[in-house]
Amino acid sequence: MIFDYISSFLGAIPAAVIAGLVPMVFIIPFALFAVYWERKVSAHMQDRLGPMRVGYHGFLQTIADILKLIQKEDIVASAADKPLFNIAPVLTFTGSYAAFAAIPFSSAYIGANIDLGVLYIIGVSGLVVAGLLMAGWASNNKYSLLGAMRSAAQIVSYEIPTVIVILTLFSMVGTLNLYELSELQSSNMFNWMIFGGTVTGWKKIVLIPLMFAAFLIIYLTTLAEVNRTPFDIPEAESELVSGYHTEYSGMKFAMFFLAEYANMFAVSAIVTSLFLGGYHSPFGYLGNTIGITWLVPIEQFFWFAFKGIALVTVQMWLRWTLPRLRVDQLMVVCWKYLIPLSFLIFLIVSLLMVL
Amino acid sequence: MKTTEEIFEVLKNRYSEDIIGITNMPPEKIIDVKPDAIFKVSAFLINDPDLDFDNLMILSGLDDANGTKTNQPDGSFEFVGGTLSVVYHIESTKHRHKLVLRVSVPKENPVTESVVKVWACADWHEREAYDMVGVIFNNHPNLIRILMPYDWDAGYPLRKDYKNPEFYQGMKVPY
Amino acid sequence: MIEMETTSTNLRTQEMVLNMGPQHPSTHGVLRLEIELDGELIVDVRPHVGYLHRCFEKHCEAMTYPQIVPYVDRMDYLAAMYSEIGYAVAVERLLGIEVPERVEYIRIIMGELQRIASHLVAVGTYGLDIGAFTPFLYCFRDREKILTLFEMTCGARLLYNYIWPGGVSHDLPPDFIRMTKEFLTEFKPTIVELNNLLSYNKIFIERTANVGILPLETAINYGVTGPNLRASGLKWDLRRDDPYSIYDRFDFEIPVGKGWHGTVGDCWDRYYLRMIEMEQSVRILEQAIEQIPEGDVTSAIPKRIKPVEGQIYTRVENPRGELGYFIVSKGGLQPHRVKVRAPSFVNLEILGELCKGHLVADVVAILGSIDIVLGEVDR
Amino acid sequence: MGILDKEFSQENIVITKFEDLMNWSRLSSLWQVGFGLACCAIEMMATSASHYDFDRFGVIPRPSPRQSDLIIISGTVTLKMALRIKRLYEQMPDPKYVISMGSCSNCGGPYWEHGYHVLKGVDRVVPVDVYVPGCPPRPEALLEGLLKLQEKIRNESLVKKVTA
Repeated sequence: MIFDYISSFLGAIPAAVIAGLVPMVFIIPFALFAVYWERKVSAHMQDRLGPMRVGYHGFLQTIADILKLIQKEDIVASAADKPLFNIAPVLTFTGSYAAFAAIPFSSAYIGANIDLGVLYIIGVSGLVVAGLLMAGWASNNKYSLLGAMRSAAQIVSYEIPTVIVILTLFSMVGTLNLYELSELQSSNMFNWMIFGGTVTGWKKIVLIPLMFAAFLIIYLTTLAEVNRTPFDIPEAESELVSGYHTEYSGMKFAMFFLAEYANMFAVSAIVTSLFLGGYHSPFGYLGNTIGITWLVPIEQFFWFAFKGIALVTVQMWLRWTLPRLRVDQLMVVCWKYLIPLSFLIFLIVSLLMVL
Repeated sequence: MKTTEEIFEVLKNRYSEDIIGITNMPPEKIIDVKPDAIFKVSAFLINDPDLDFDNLMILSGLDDANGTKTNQPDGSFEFVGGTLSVVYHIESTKHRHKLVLRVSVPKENPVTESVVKVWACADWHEREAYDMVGVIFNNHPNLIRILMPYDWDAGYPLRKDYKNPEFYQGMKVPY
Repeated sequence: MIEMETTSTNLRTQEMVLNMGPQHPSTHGVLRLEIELDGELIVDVRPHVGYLHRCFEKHCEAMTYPQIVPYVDRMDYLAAMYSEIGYAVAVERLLGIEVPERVEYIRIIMGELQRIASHLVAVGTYGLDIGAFTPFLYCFRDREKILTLFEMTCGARLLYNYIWPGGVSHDLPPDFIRMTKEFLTEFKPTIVELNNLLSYNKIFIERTANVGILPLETAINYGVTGPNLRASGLKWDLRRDDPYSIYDRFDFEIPVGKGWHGTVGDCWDRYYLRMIEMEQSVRILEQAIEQIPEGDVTSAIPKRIKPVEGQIYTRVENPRGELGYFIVSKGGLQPHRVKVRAPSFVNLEILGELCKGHLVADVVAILGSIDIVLGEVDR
Repeated sequence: MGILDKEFSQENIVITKFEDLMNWSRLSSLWQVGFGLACCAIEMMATSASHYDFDRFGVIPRPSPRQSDLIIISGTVTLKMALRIKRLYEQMPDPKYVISMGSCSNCGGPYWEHGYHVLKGVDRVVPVDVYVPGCPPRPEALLEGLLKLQEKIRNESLVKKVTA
């Protein structure tokens, strides 16, 4: 989309660079805001105030944090595997950043409108696992190693139910293109996939509970993929100090940190596009009503960001409420409950579609 | 429920040679036991159904400071001879009676028997007694220092004539 | 517990030694654990203590009896009032003196308030170990109210030097009874809130039930006391079984572990017992502030404490278990020897036994449920 | 210290403004090592908890020393622990700050005379920026210590001070 538009008068390579930088404009402020938001949300849940002294109500807190992290000494332990140690945070950040390429922020902007958009995002997120494993191994620290092993096992297992749920949707709509998927859920709230999509009649009534279950499953599994509580065992603070990034300091740690928050938004964005109507408004658009058509994509972007941030807030809410699971219980949840359940939903939905 | 005197009679009848006597330390009464007999006496105390001393409340090592005091030129002093004691406070959670045993060993050769096999909680107490006053417990599974650093070589701090070293690993110890 | 695969026994593997602490977020201070791991399964846990050894017993030999009280505070800093009660009772029994009625009541009020404060920290940090951060802050918020009560009584928040052998340093402030009543009415709903937030949380139960089971025989043989022993099923509370002060006048229950969500003596039992004990403490407090008589509080404090030659071992029920003082007097102004039976010191010994065969994550769950205070372990 | 540490011989307006920004970011985001020693650690926890709320000043506990800027020595430092504290301090990346909280870590506190196993002052092993007196210091005192530290950081300079 944007790439085609720019390359028409600038040529392919500059267009690629510019199109690649655009998500950065969104991600960096979002990550900064999310860290601040998390601290505020948690503080208000805990009868505290959270950051107050840095800027108005601590609004500049995360900017100070990042500026400070830039100044910090960059320690590489002498026993660490230096090349891997240095690549790991970059790889992790790349993985979560690349996922943004296929996310439709609004009908006018999608980085790369590829036909296998969902699969691409799931695939490229796999880079994060490689990054975490490299970080854990290269740190030469037992806590990091345990954390990395746990996160690899966790992410690999939890991708299975995610993909099965996506397959369910595929069997319903027949496309994996996120843009088309979003367009299918347009016009009103009851066309959202969580309410059974554009299917009509008795099938829709049967589909609604199934789709709700599928939505919950994919929300849980994506929660596990970004290592948030109650699935935050790879960086379980009370057991493994801080897991795979125990040995990282300064800017490299900041990259892990940013990647984590970017990832939180990425998975929320996927869930939004798949189930919650993507960038579509639940009510209709102001731009259409008053006849200013260029306002519509902006409204759409607003709705997309709103839905994404709402889901991120729920993730935070869960984090500050729930204890964490143990590593074997985590696997039990995945293999004994989520995978059979998602298969069952897949089967029923496929049968319904054949009927 | 038995008094110390009754238990003393029972023990005296069974281990006549190894029980030295009753000492009165008001408000407590202590039964003195020979060092090499403490293990079998305590094994009897826990196994006998009428006594059933299943709980070791506390095991303390103490320096009796009853040797001859010799003053050193630098103002410190030293005890030559004398004894170290180990005091066992035990009770029965079933019969609700208590007993105090004491073992005294000479300071030159402070060796006694371990009771870890009788009361498992004696493990750390005995390590502490070894660490603090330097009583050696035979048959203890792992008799090493517990509170002080493992490489502490300046002696046993709770002995009355303990002298603190000037430096430990390059850090000045006195104020 | 996870059973090892039979195939893995045939393979030659090497155990990994993981060193946890002295600086670690969930060792509750400066405890060092040497954990031998086979994958994530624990083969052995060896606790190393002594990182906070502050030479309490040596100080006792150089101080007079009243001078020791501040050092007693610093031993179990989460239950300083209770350490003082234990020491005061020991010295009074050694001297054979009686204390006025009002002093006994003040001591019980302070002791039970301290028990609630200490259990709140235990429960809160336990939630923190399991990964729930918010209950910890709720607990500290309520603990702050108790600290306010202590502060208006004796001016200190944490280490009080309030209960002296023979009495207390000065009388209660005028508003104290009213504010305690207010606190108790405020506090009762908080227990329900905490239960709903943490105790009955499914994940929390999954993490703690059937983990770290402590059988009763092992518990007694290892000398485990306090809530840990009661969770294993023995109704043993020194407030009732070896009475001191005036606990026999109050009507309260001694809860024991029932295996609510698993086996008797698992981590959840140990945790939940503390919740019930807080309710019982509230009950004692309600009776005590109703009955407290008027009177003098300093009349029985001896001018000079110089016991005759003798020795005594006295014990009280600290929030963590049996806190005992063994005092040997040779007739001087200073004790010849003071040895403390610290409940945490004895309770910590069981850790290696409990952890075998569990996962790394369970070490923190078990350690947190034992509830140790390192100041008391190392003294 | 990090980039541009004492690299310039003279101040100028750009450097001063830049310096202010850098100092501001350092003082606003002091992440502490989640590390407690003794009685004072409980007061430190109380300071982080709801009533006093360290987070207002941007102080959050980090479990790993690699990611923290501030270590609060909260309690009695024993000889056995001193070597570990030194190690911990060395593991922290520059710029790093130390608050010594409580009498024990300032000078040995009540254990100064007979404490055969107590280090009389943590400044014998690590450099200390701010001493907070008290046994234990109240949370307000610790907050005051933090403000003092912020004041100290605010006056730090990138410029090499040449003594005449």
